[in-house]
Amino acid sequence: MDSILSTSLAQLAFPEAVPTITLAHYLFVSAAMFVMGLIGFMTRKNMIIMFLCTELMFQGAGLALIAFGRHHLGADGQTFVIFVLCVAAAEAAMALALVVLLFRHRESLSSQSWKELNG
Amino acid sequence: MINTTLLSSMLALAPDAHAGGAHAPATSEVASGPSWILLIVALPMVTTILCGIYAMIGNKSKLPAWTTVVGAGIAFLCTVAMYLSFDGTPYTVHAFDWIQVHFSSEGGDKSMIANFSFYIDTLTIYWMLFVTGLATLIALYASEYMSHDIGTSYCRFFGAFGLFVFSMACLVMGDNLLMLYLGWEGVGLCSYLLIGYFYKKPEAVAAAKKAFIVNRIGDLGLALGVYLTFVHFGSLEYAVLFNDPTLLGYVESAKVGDFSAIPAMAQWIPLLFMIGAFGKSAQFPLYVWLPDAMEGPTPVSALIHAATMVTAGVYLIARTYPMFLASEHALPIVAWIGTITALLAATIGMAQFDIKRIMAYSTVSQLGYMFAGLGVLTPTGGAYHVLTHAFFKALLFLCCGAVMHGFAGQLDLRKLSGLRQVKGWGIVSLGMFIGCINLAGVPFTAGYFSKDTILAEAFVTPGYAMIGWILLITAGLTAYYTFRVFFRVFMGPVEYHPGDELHDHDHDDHGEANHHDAGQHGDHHADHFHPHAPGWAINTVLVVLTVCSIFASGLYIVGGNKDAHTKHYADTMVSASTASYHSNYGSHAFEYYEKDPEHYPVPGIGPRGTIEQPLEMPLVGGDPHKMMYYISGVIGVIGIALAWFLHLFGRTNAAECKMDPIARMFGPIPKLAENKWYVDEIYWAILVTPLRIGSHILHWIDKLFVDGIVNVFGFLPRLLAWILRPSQSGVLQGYAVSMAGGIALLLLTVFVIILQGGAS
Amino acid sequence: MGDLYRRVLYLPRGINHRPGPHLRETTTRNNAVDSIINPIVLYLICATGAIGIAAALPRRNKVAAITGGIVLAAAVGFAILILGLNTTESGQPLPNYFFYPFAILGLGSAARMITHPRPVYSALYFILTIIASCGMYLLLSAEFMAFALVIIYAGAILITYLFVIMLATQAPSSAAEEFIDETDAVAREPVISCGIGFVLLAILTTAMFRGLGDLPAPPDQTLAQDSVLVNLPSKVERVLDRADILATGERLARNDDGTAAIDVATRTITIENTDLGTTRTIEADQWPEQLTAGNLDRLGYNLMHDHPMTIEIAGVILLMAMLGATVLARKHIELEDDLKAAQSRKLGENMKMGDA
Amino acid sequence: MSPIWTILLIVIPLLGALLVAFDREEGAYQSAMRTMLFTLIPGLFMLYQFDYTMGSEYQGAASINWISDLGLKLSIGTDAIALLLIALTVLLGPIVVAASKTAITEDRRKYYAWLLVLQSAMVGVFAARDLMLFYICFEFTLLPMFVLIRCYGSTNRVAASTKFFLYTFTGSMMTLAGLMYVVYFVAQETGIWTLDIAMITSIAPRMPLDHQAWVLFAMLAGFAVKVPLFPVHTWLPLAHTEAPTAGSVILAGVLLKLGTYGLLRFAIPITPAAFIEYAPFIATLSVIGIIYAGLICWVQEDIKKLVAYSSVSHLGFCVLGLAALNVSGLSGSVLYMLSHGLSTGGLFLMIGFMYERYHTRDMRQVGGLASKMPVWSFFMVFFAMASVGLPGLNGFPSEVLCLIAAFQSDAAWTAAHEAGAWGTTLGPWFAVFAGTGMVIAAMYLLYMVGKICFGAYREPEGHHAHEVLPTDLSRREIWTLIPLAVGCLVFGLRPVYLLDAVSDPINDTVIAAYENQHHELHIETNEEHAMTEHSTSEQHP
Repeated sequence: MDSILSTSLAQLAFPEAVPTITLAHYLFVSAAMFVMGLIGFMTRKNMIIMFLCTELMFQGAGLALIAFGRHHLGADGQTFVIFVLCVAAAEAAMALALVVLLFRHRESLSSQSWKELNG
Repeated sequence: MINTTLLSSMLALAPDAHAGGAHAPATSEVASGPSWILLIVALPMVTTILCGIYAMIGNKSKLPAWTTVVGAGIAFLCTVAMYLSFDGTPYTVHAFDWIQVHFSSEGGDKSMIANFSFYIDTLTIYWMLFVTGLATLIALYASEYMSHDIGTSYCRFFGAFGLFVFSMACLVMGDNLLMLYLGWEGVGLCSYLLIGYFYKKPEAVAAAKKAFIVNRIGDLGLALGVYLTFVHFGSLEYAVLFNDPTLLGYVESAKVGDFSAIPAMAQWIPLLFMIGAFGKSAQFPLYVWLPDAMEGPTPVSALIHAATMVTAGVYLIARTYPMFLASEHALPIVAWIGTITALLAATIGMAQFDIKRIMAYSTVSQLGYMFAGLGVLTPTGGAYHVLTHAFFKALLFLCCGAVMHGFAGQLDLRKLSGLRQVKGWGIVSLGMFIGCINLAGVPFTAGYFSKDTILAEAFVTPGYAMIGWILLITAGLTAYYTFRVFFRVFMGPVEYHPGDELHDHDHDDHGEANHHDAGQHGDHHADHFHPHAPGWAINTVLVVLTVCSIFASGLYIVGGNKDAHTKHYADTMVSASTASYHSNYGSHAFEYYEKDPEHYPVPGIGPRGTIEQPLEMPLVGGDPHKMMYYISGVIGVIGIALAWFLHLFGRTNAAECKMDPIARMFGPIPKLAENKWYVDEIYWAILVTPLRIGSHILHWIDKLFVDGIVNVFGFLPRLLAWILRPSQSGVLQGYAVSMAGGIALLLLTVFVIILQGGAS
Repeated sequence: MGDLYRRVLYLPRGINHRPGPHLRETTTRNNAVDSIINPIVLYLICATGAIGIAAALPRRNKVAAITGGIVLAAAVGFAILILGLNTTESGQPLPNYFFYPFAILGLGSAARMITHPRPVYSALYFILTIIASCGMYLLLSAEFMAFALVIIYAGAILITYLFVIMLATQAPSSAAEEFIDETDAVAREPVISCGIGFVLLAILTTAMFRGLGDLPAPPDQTLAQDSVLVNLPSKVERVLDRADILATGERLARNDDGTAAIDVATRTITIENTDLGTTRTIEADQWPEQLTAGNLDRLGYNLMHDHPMTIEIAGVILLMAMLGATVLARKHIELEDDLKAAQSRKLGENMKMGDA
Repeated sequence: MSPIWTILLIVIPLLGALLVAFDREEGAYQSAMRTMLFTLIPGLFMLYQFDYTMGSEYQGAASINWISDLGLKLSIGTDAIALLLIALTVLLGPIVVAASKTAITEDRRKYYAWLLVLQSAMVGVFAARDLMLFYICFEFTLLPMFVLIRCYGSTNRVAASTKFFLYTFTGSMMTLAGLMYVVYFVAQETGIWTLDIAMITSIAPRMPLDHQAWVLFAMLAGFAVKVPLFPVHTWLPLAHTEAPTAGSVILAGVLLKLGTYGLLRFAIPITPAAFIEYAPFIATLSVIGIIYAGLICWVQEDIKKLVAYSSVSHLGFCVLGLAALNVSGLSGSVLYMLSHGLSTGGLFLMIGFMYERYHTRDMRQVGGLASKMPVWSFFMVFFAMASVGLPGLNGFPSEVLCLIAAFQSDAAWTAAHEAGAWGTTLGPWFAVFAGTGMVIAAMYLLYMVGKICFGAYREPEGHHAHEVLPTDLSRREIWTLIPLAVGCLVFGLRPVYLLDAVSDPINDTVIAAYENQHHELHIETNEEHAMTEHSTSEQHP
C-alpha cells in the first residue's frame, strides 16, 4: 500500500529520476497556483489582470492534468492540456476584445465602474 | 268588612312555618285578578304616548298637563277601587309574556319566567295609593308651575312624567323581580330626563348624568341580586319565591338565630339588594346625586326625589324582607347605614342656605330613618314613615317651589323674610308651617307618630340602643333646621329680593318680574318687583296636601285590627304582606304569645337574643313606647325653640341673625358642613379621576402595544428585504467573492462532516 | 442526524467515489498522508501564505506590501524546508534538485503577479510562471507540452495580453500617470478573498492528499510506455531501417488487424520477407536502443486515437473565438461626442509624444 | 319550504349588483333600492314559511355537486338561528342603501354594486350548509368591505382598509387550516371525504382532546378576530372611523356576527371537549374586553371610535354567553347578535346623519344638538338607551340571559340544582365583572349623549347648513330609523318570539355538545382505552 505513495514521478529518461517527488507535491503546487489565480481574480480591479488570473487558474489545472497523466502513464493528461491551451487562447481573444470595448466606453479598466446591474 | 277580610288573608298568608301552614308547594299558582287593574299601569303609558303625539303636532296649550292629571287621577281611583275590592288574598294580573327561557335539562323541565304581570297584595296597594295620589296632585301643580315652557318642552315634561308613573307602577306592582328591575331602571331614566329638563344648563345635564350613573351603580347591585335569587331559588316570581320552602326554612333558622344553615350565596342576595336600595334611595355611600337632582324643576323634586322614587329602596327591602331576615349581616348594616345617613344629612342640612337643598338633605335624612326602621325589625314603622313623609315632604317641596316660582327663582333664605305677611302667600305659609311641624316631629303630628315608632323599636330591639340615641339627636337637629327655614323665610320682617332668573325661560311675556332691577337691592319693599302669587292650581294642591298631612296622623290611631294584632292602618297593611315580621321583641310580643301560644313564636327568641334576654328594654325606667312619646316630643320642642331664638327673636332683616356669631364661634365646622363635608370632591378624587386616568392609560396601551404588535408583524417583511438588498451590489467581483465564499463554506461543512464522520 | 446530512448532501461514503463503507479504512490511510506533510503544518503554511499575499496585494502603503512579500517568501521557504526534512527522514538525500526551484519560481512569480500594482509587470511575472510550469512539465516527462506551452502560451496569448495592456494603459499625459496607477493600486477586499482562498487551498490539498491512497497503482513504468509501439508499425519499421536490422526485401510483419507484430513484454519482433514469404523473429538482445515510444509518439497516438471528436470541438472553439474577437473589435462604437473628442485628443498627444 | 327562496336570497343581490354596475350613474340609487326591496320579499316569506317547531333541521335546503370525488358540493339551507340572522341582514340592506343616498355623491354605481355583492355574500355565509360555501362567502365578505372603506372612507382610509383586510384574512387562514384538519380527520375516521357541516359535526368530536384544542385555537384565531375579542380587536375602531356610514352599519350589524355565528356553528359542535376545557379562558378574554373597551370608550373624542369600542365591549357579553354553554347563555348570545345589530346599527346611522351635516365626529367641536335637531336627539337618546341595556328595550333581555348564564354555569350551581345539568365552570365572578360593564356602558354612552345632545349648542367653525338636507332629520332618514327603533322596542318587550324560535337549535347544540363531550371523555378512561385503541387501529387502512 505504501509503495504507491513513495513511487516517484521523476522523469523516465535522462536525467535520472529522483525517487521522492510524489504526485502530492505537484498537486499542492497546482492547487496553490489555482487558488492564487482565484484570489487575484477576486482582488484585482484591473480587468485585464483579472483575466490574466483566469489564465493562471488554467495553468494550475494544466499542471494537475499533466501530473495525473504522468502518474497513470497515460497521454490523456497531455491531450487535455492541449485543449486547455486551446480554450485559454479562445478565452484570451474574446476577453481582450471585450476589455477593449469596455475600455472605449468608460476610459478606464477598472471593473468597479461597471455596476448598473444592481438591486 | 275590610277588617274581617284582612284577618283571613293574614292567617292564610302569614308565613308562620311553625304553624305547619298548608302552604302550597313552591310553584303555587296565585289566583289571577281582574284585568282592569292593568289600567293603573296602562293609563300613564297612554298619557306619555299622547304627549309624544302632542309634541309632534306642535301643541301650544296645557293639554298635555290635563291629560296627565286625568290619567293619573283615574289610575288613583282604580287603585282606591282595587284597595276597596281587595279581599286579602294576593292575586296576579297577567298582561303578556316577556322573557321566558325553557331549558329541558335532565333534572326535569326548568324554565326562567319573567312576564309582564302584576302581583297585588296589601303592600302593593299601600304603596300605590300614595304614589298615584301624589302623582295626580303634583301633575296638577306642575300644570301651572311649568306654564312658562308651553310648547314641545311642556309635552316633553309631561311625557317623562307619565313614563315615570308607569315605571313606578311597574316597580311596585310587578309580579317578579325582573319587572321590579324594569321599573327600577325606568324611574332612573325618567329622573335622568326630568333632572336634565333644562338641558341648556350644563349643571342640569351634569346632575342628570350623575344621578343616572350613581343609580346605575345601585342597579348593578340589584341586578346581580336578582340573578343570584333566580340561580339560587330557581324562580323570580314573588308568588313562587316567597312560598319557596327553602326560603321559609332559612327564615325559620334565622329566627332561631343560627345562620350557619343558610348557604353563603343566599346571604349574599340581601347584601346586593341593599346596594340597589342605597343607590335608589340615596343612602350614605350613594346619596350624592339627590342634592344635585334639585337642578330639575320643583314638581320633579317633589314627586320623584321626595315622595315616590326614593321610597323604591324601602319598598325593595320591605318586599324581599324574608331574604333580609335570612341573612346574618343584612339588617344590622341597613340599620347602621340608615342612622349614619340620617345624622350626616342632618348636619349638612343645618349649614345650607338654599331652601331646596335643605329639603333635599332632609329627605336623605328621613330616608335614613326609614332604613333604620327596617333595620331594627319594624317594617311597619318604616312603611308608615314612608307614607307620612311622602305627604309632608311633597308639601314642603311644593311650597318651596311656589316661593321659587313667585320670586323669580330666589331660593336663598338670606334674601327672603316675612313672606307670611305678603298678600296671596297665606296658603303657602300655612302649608309650610304644617309641613314643618310634621317634619320636626311636634307631638300629635303624623311625622311625630311615625318617627316615634321607629325610635321606640330601636330601643326595644337589643343591641340597637346606640342607634336609638343617634336618631334622637338627629330628630333634634331636624327640628332645628326645619324651623330655621320657616322662621327665616316666612316669619320676621318682610323683605325679599327677586332671584337671578334661575328659570332659563325668558320672562319677556311676564311683565311684572323685570330683569333690569334684579341686581339692585331695592329698599325694604322693592316696589317695582311684585312677587308672582301662586295660582289656584298650586293653592288647591297645597291645601289638599296640608289636609292629608294632618289626617295622616289619624292613621296611627285608626285602622288597627284587633284579631290581626295590628295596631294601626300601616301595621295592618304591611304585616299582611310578605314584609311582615312579628318581632317577638316588640312590646306586644308577650301579649300575643299569651293569647295565642301556638300561633306566635315564643317571645324572647330572636335572631339576636336568647330567652334570658329581658323582653322589654327599659328606657329611662319604662316601656320604650310610652317613654318615647315624651322624649321625642321634648326633643322636637327644644329644637324648635332653639331655632326660634337664633333665627327669629330680634331679627331685623333677612340677611343677619343671631346664629351668625355663634356659627363663627364653632370655627370650621359650619363651613365644612356647608360644603357638604366635601363628599362630592372626595368621590371625584377617589373614583372618577383615577378611573379616567386609568382609561387614558388603557387607551394608550391599546394604541401602542396591542396595535403596535400587529404593526410590527406588518413591518417584518419590509425589514428583511431592507437587510438583503445590499447583497445585489452589481459589482462583478462582489459576486465572485460570494460565489467562492459559498463554495469554500460548502466544502468546509462537507469536509468537517466527513472528518467528523470519519473520526467518530 | 449525521446520516440526514449525508442523505441530503448525496455524498458517497468517502470522497473517492468508492461505493461501500470504507470509513474504517480511510482513517488508516489518513496517517499515511502524514508521512508527506503533517496536516496541521500544511494548514499553517497555507495560512501564512494567505496572510502574506493579503499583505502583499497592491495597497497604499508600500511597507505593508513588502512585509507581505517577505512573509510569503518565508512561507514558501518553510514549505520547502518541511518537504525536504520529511524526505530526508526517509533516508534519501534531498531529491530532485529541479522540482523545487521550478515550484518556488512558479509560485513566487504567480504571487508576485497578483501582488504587483502595475499590470505590465504582472503580465511579465505571469510569463515567468509559465516558464516555471514548463520546467515542471519537463520533470513530468511531457516534453511536447512544455515547449507547446512556451510557444503558444507565453509566446502568443500573453503577448496579446501585453499588447492590450500597452494599448489601454497609455498615459495620455504625464498628469494622468498617477491616475492610471490609481485604479489598480488598491486591492479589493483582500482579507476576505485570501481567507476564502486559504480555506479552498487547505481543503483541496487535504482532500487530494487523502484521496491519493485510493488511486489505482500506476502500471510498470517501462512496459507501459512502449506498448504503444504495437500500434505504430511505420515508426518501428523506420527505426529498424535506421538500425540496419531489416535486410533488403524484409519488412515488419503485420498482425491481421494491421498492428505491428512485435511483443514489447518479451522484446521480440517478427520480420517477414516479402519476396520469400518467410518470417524470422529478433530476440530481446537485438532490440535496438532507439526503439522506444517517446512522449511525442504516445501523445500523438492518444490525440488521434482516443480524442478525435475533441479535436474537432477545439477547432470550432478557436474558430468561434476568432469570429467573436473580430466582430467585437470591428464594430464602430458610436461614442458620445465628448468621449470621442477625448479619444482623438489623446491619440493626437500620443502621436506627438511618439514623434518626439 | 322549497329551496328556491334561499337561492333567490343569494342570487338577487348579485344580479342587482350587475344591473347597478352597468346602469347609468344617476339611476344607481333607485336600482339598488329596488334590488334590496326585492331581496326583502323572499326573506320575509322564508320567515313566515319556516316551520319553527323543528327549528334545528335545515329547511329550504338544496345542494349542487361541484367536484364530486372530493365530496365538494355547495349546499345551502337554514336553521332557525341562521334564518334570523339572514332576516337581520336582509332588513339592514334597504336601510343602509337609503342612508347612503346623500352621503355618497361620486361614482355611486361602484358603491352600490359592491354593497349588493356584500349583501349576497353575507346571506351566503348564513345559508351555507357545507364548509366550502361557508368559507368562500366568509372570505368574500372581506372584499366588498375593503372596497367600501378604501374608496369611500374618510381621511386615512387606506391604512384602515389594508389593516382590516390583512388582519381578518390571516385569522381566517388559520381557521381554514383548522377546518381542513377536521375534514381530514373525518375522512380518516369514516373513509369518505365530505365537507357537509352536519356530517362533520357528528364525527369531529371523536378527536382526542389535544387535537381538539389545536383545532379550537385555529378556529378561535379566525373567529376571534372577526368578533373582535380582546387582544385582536384593534382593527375595528380604525375600520369603523374610516368606513362610510353604510359600511359601518353593515360592519357592526352583520359582519361582527359572522365571528360569533362561526363560534356557535363550528367551535362548539366540532370541538366540544376543548371548548368546555377552554371556556374559562374565552370567558376571561371577553370579560376583559368588556371592561377594557368600555373604559377606553369613556376617554374617546371621536364618536364613531367610541361606538366602535362599545361594540367590542357589547360583543364581549355575547361571547360570555357562548362560553357559559348552557341554554340561557346561547339564547342570550343569539338574542344579543340580533339586538346589537339593531341598536348599534341605529347609533351608526345617527352618527352618519350628523356627520353629513357637520362633517366632524369630534365631540369637542359639536354639541347641544337637542335644540337644533330635536328628532335626531330623541332617536339618539333612544338608541343610546337601547345599547345601555335599559329594560323594555332590546339590550336588556340579552344582557340578562348572558349574565344569568354566567351565574348558572357555576359548578356549585349545577351540582346543587340539576343532577345531570352541565355547564362550563365559569363562576359568579365572571358575571359580577361583566356586570360592571353595564355601569361603564351607562357612563360612556351618557357622557357621549350629554356632550352631543344636551348642553349649550356648539358647532364647528365655518359650519353652513347642508344644501340638500334639512337641519333636523329628513323624512327618508326617519324612515331608515323607524324599523330599527320598532325592532328595538319589539325585541325589548317581546323577546319571547325570538327565544321560542331559536330554542330548538340551541337545545340541540347544547345537548350535542355535552353528549359528545361525555362521549369523548368516556374514551379516555384507561381500561376501555386499550379496547378503543385496538378498535380505532383496525379502521385505519
